[in-house]
Amino acid sequence: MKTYNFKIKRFNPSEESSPQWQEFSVQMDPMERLLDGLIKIKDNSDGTLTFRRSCAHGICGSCAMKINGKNGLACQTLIKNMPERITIEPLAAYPVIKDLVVDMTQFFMKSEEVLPYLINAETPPERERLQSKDEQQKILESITCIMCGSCTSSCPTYWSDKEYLGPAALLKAYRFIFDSRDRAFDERLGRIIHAQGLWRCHSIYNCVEACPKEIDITGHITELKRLAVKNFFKRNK
Amino acid sequence: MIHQFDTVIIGSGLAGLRAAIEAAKYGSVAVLTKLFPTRSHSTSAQGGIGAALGNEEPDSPEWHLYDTVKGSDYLGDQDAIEIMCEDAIRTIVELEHLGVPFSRTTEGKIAQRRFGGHTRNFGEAPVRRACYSADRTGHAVLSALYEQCKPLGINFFSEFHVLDIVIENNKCHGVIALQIENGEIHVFNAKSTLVASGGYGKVFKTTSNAFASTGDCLSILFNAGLPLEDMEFFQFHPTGLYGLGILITEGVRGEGGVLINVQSERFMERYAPAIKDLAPRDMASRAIMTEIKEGRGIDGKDYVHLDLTRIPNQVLSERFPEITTFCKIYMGIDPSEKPIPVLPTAHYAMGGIPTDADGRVLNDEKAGVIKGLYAAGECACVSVHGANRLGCNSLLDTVVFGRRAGIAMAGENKNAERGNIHRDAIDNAASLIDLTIKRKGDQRIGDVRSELQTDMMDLCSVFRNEQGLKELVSKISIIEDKAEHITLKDKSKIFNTELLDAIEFGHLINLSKVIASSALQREESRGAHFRDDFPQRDDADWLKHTFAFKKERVVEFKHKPVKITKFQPEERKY
Amino acid sequence: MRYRLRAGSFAWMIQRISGVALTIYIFFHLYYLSSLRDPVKFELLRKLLDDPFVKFGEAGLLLLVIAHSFNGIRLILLDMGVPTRMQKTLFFIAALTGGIIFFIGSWPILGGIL
Amino acid sequence: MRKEVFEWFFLRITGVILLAGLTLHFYTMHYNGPAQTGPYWRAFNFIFLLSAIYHGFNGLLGIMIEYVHSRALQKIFEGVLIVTALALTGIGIYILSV
Repeated sequence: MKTYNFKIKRFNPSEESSPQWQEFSVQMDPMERLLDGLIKIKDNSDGTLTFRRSCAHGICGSCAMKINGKNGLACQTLIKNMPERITIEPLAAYPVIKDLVVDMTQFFMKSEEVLPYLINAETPPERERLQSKDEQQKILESITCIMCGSCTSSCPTYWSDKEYLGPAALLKAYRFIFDSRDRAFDERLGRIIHAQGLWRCHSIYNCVEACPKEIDITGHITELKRLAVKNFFKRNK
Repeated sequence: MIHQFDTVIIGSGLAGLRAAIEAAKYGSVAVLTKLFPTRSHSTSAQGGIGAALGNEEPDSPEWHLYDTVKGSDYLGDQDAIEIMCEDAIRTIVELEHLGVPFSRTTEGKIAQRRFGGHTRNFGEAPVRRACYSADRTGHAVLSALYEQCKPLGINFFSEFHVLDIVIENNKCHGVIALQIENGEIHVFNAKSTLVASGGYGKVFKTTSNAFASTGDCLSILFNAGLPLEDMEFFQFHPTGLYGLGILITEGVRGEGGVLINVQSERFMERYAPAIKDLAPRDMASRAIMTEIKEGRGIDGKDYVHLDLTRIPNQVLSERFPEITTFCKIYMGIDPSEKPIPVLPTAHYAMGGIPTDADGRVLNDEKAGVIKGLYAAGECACVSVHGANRLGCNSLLDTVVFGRRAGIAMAGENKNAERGNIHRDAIDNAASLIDLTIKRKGDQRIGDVRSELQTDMMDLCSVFRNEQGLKELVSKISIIEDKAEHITLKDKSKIFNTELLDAIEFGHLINLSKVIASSALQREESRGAHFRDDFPQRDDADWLKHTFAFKKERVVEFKHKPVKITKFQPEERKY
Repeated sequence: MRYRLRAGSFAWMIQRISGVALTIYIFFHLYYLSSLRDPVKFELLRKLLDDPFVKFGEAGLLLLVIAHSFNGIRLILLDMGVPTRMQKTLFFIAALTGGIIFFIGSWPILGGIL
Repeated sequence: MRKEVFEWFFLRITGVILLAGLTLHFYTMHYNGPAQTGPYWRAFNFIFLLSAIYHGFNGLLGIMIEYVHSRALQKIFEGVLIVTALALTGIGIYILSV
């Protein structure tokens, strides 16, 4: 057991005018996760500490927060890899509801703009649609997104321009545009090549560093850009 | 705020969303979830979803049926199992058409792998039946279903915590829920209501279940006088990461991983000579606990090793990227180099809200139903899993019976009146919150909750006996009293998660009591329920379902015969 | 705001600031060139160029141009498919070669006064 | 919306042209290269000028969108930037035509 100092940014906008920092010391076993620390604080010191959590092993995407300046999942951060002083803030760029809980409505709305579902009006075959391993390879990384919001929250363009689709929504677009079974290529591409879409990505790579699933988000966006350009010249021939 | 919908669905996991897609074709649908839809625990399902597609080797629904019946230790209702296994192929193809990115064979078909208890030709040898998307099958299916809900205009109410399901005169009128973000109470009047709220693994200390898996709706219905079926059967998954309970899918054993003890012996060969490490979960869990009890745990400690070093590196990284990452992150172990310490972890509730094959909730052991109330998924008990669920049958259960419930609700809605929830029910829900917030006492929620979870783990997990269960029942009763004295520090209306913890804890206590009492009354060993004092299966007296009813502060039991069609009970050997 | 200090983010800020500065410089440059039609004014501006202060300004301009160009090359390479894991390496290569070229290039400008 | 695709791509193209142009420009200015006369030089200077103005102002336009959020203001700024760019192009051509 070792003592850690959790410095947490607390804020209840309905009751306070500005965020406050509060420090807690917590006894932690080296095998424990940062999330366990937050739960200990909530259970033992301050029941008002508010954060989201569910699966506790990095697949549901609930507990994304800013940990020592870097976005990540509290349940995927092992305490033994942390310094003794840990600073925890809510994800940036989303409005705070309470403490570490942010309002992600806008974030989810962005994804909906890119028609985030497989579209194929052709009569389906009796059995599964065939998809070669190579075709699937293209989308394998993009389907692992857990919509935790870490990427979009780390994007400087999104900080200043909330109309930008953001990395998560663009990755969603990629997931369907490059799915060999999808047939809404033109429509979906049209939804991302406007001024607030692809072109607001300036290859800053913060999203790649923020992604807890280690998805090369910028790489995927770059492929979309190239596809858009290729498509532009093909159509204008 | 009052909402009017044709169908209200509680829970946005696979069962809820699959039902929503169906019901939305015929009317307005609201889906309530206390998380955000894609955060539902279905997303954690790793290994696969079963169907006798025969893409990799010959297979048939008949074999699938046999395996499931045998896996259930003959407690599963065979008519329901037959429906599930027959519908499995169509279901998987449909999911594929909806966009699920299944892993593929070299010909581009859906790939399949071996899973525990799934065999060819009635038990001969393991068969490749589990369709998968690497080791993120649940995530892949849940995402696709959620995505397909979008163009259908299904209304999502995210972060709404259900306070009550209102039943009057044998009809369900709808749901009362708390909007977590602002503490407002919302009323959902509905023609039909589907409970698809998932499992309740959080009654145990070590579990693969999410924090959200607290079984709120089962407890609400139980309190309303409805029965809960077969609650003594709780599955422990053999391979949870030691100390954490995070799951390592059975799929790894399907691809060649093996369990080994301190003597580096592949001990499953002794327990299930035919299918070895692919024995069903109840047997594998018991085998591991027996090895540990008899001193063959690793280094004298309470765990065994799961050896994945025998799986080719490429297979490991292609098909199990997620668990490879888990092992590295949480244990600091690269599974391609070193074996992983594992221990059984509370995983899946076979029992739940009794329903018929169309999801209609039964109000007694004689197949009477509640109008307008449905249940599907882990919270329901059809019962297709009987005393022990086979791996990759749970995802199948959710989508097959979720869809059927959706169709049934759409049918019933045509001639049904929309429910009308009365003022006093709403006031009751509001006062529950008020009372919980204002409660005074010296107990802290964290302490009492971990006491309950530890007791359940110690006295009601893989091995059980009369003495322990009796002790447990009285302990739960003490905990119930303590819970009356839990004080909350958070009094605010905004995102009060401490309040939710308290409400959920009440439900956990309630369910623990039902589980412990059900386990105590069943004096035999069957499937996941193993009694040291009654180690044999007793078909003469106990080939029947348990129906638990609430009677004041105790639990009362009735029983219902098992539906047997094709396969007569036999000794269960693998 | 630690995200501001990562290589990719830092490169982006440099790109932005230098880009804006260079666009503004177009005005000055065209003003200077417009004097080509007026020998008196041209001579005046030419003389101004010998001022050490202006020389430093000119070196600064070169620095902006190099920074913007080299990061620009980096971005185009990444757009053309150089994998993401190379982005930091490319940033450091760009910074290093850019620095060297600046050193060589600024010599004829600053050589006289240093 | 096609416009944005083209703009993004052309920003890269003009960037490359500018890079080549600048190298040449710098060389002739500071290492006594050839005298800048004749039709080829004139064409070079012309393309160089257009690229610089396009590249610079397109960049500014992009930055503007990210910091100005009202649609109306965006339109106004866009107009100002386009007019300025056209004016500069005119002046540039006038100077080059000496």
